[in-house]
Amino acid sequence: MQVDSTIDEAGIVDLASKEASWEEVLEYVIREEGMDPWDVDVVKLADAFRVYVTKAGVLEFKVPARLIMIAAVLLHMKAEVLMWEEEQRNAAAAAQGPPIDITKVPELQVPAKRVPTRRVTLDELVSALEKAFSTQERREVKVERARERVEEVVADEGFDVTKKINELYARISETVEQLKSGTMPFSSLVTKWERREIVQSLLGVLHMSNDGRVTLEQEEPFKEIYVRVSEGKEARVEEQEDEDFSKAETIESQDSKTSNDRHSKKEE
Amino acid sequence: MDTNKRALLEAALFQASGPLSVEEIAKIVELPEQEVETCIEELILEYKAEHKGMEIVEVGERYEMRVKKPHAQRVAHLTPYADLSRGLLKALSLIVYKQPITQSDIVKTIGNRGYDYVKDLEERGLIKTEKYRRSKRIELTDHFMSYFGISSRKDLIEMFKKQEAEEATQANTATQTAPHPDVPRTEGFGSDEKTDEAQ
Amino acid sequence: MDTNKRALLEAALFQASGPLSVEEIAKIVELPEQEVETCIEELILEYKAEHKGMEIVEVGERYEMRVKKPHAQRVAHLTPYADLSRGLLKALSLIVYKQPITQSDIVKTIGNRGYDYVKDLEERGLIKTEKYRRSKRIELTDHFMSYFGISSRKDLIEMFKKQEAEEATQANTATQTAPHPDVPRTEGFGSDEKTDEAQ
Repeated sequence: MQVDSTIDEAGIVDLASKEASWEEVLEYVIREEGMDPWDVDVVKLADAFRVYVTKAGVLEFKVPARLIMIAAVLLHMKAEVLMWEEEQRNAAAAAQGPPIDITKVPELQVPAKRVPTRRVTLDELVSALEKAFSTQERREVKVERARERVEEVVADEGFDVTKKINELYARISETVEQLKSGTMPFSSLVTKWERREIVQSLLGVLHMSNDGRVTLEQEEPFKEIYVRVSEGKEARVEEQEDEDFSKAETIESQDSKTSNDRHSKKEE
Repeated sequence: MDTNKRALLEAALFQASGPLSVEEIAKIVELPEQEVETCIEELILEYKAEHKGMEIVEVGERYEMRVKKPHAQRVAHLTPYADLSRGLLKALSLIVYKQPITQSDIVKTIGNRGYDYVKDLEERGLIKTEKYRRSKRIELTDHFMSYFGISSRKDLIEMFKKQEAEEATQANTATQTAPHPDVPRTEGFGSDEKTDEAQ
Repeated sequence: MDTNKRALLEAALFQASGPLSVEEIAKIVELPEQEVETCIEELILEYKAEHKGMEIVEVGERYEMRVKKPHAQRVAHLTPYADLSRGLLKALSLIVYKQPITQSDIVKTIGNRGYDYVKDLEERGLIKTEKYRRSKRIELTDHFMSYFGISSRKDLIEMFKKQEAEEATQANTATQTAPHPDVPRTEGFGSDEKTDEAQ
């Protein structure tokens, strides 16, 4: 695959570190740079990102999030194309009847007819506007409701995230020592399986994971999350927490939102 | 004739997607039919002037405004489907000829490009598709019928024969006349031949 | 201007399904662009005469022949095709509703077709765009206002709100009203019906 465009995988990583959203990065790469998304090598993209991480002293967490999204979207697109082609091949093979002799088919001639058009009326515009408005409104209401639900839980006045972390960490260390596998399921950390408790516990483990004190594994979305104490991190205690928190703040609010959605789904 | 009515009559002929009867015009301009006929006669004469690009013609007791023949070929590419490539036309002909037909049949006949053709034709509103087993069943749209004036294999063959006869006549008289805008286009006319050769 | 060229130029404006650029016209009439511009100016003046039913208007640096506004409503029913397809109208209403809006916002809402819609609407002079960060910021033009016969976007939003309020009242009284009789369904030819309905 040749690439005519001036941008390469490293360029994409560079863009992702500057742009506001992954959509804008992809849009720019495809529309403005004329790069065929098919030509983006996801492996090279990962390599370029590794180089970027090594070079960058401080890592902003939004950047990897954006890049993972970009790589995932590209991978998904490629998979879709391949699957579609496969499906079509099967369908073509299954087509009924003998092949048609195309030379026997008379060729259609296009009439050079003019197509007169009339203006769109103001009424038509207003009703189109109405449609756009109601679609937009529905979308906004949905987002707003989801946001409110999360805020309600996160902004619980009695909730102290530091306290929660200490409490969770103590329980994790204690339990994991007894377990041979070295991991414990997140669900067993949640004392009462209801939304508030789930979100607050998840916030806690996300903070710890962000600090590198634990690692989190989830094989499939909506399935169990496994918590493992990171090696050599047990000794690390609370002193550092405050400064680490400020760094983690931004990414945490986003993550907790999505996780909350997943878990509330699980509840249902 | 009243200036305003004359303008309205002209506007109607310009706006109409097909020939208009005196009756229809009379309704629009709110004048008795006889008066309308007189107005049209005047308009026809006016448009006969050499500097006018259009003409008003009578087709089966109806009136139509259209491009004058000598200019027709030069502006034919401005019509909506003048840019259909040979490949697309071939696919479209196949659909008319063999309908009902599925996407897989098309691909079997003209190769993998068939997928793109079906997608393109659908986007242009000439065909519509519907999921059928593991493929798509293809149908012609009303818009296709009204624009191309073809609804069946029979129509297509008839049009094809007419076309061949015309070409034979033209070849015999060996005169180079520009085809009428309503007459199906002939070989090598405009469009993107290149796209097809690239296949 | 040469009689024949003038006729050809007029024929081109008549035949085209959308506005034409000076460049396109120049290619057809085989004259330098500057000369074409002079010809068009003359033609515009000629068509301004009261007895003419059509006018030639400049939209976004392109020229279009269309029915004069005072006659438009009386002859609109003669064609099933609106000059803006459903998709274009959708994009346009989104712009009216959300202005100021960027091209990426539109693409986010209506998909990749959004790029084509923005380009088309700009060519028709209904919107103007300006580079803004990595996207384009879109605004309505004066031509948009005159096309719909309104003086500001505020008027439009007000109209829309009024209609909404009316509908709310109607919904309360539980009456089912038929759509406005004067408004035929927008049906841009060769448009992207499928895409729209799929959303």
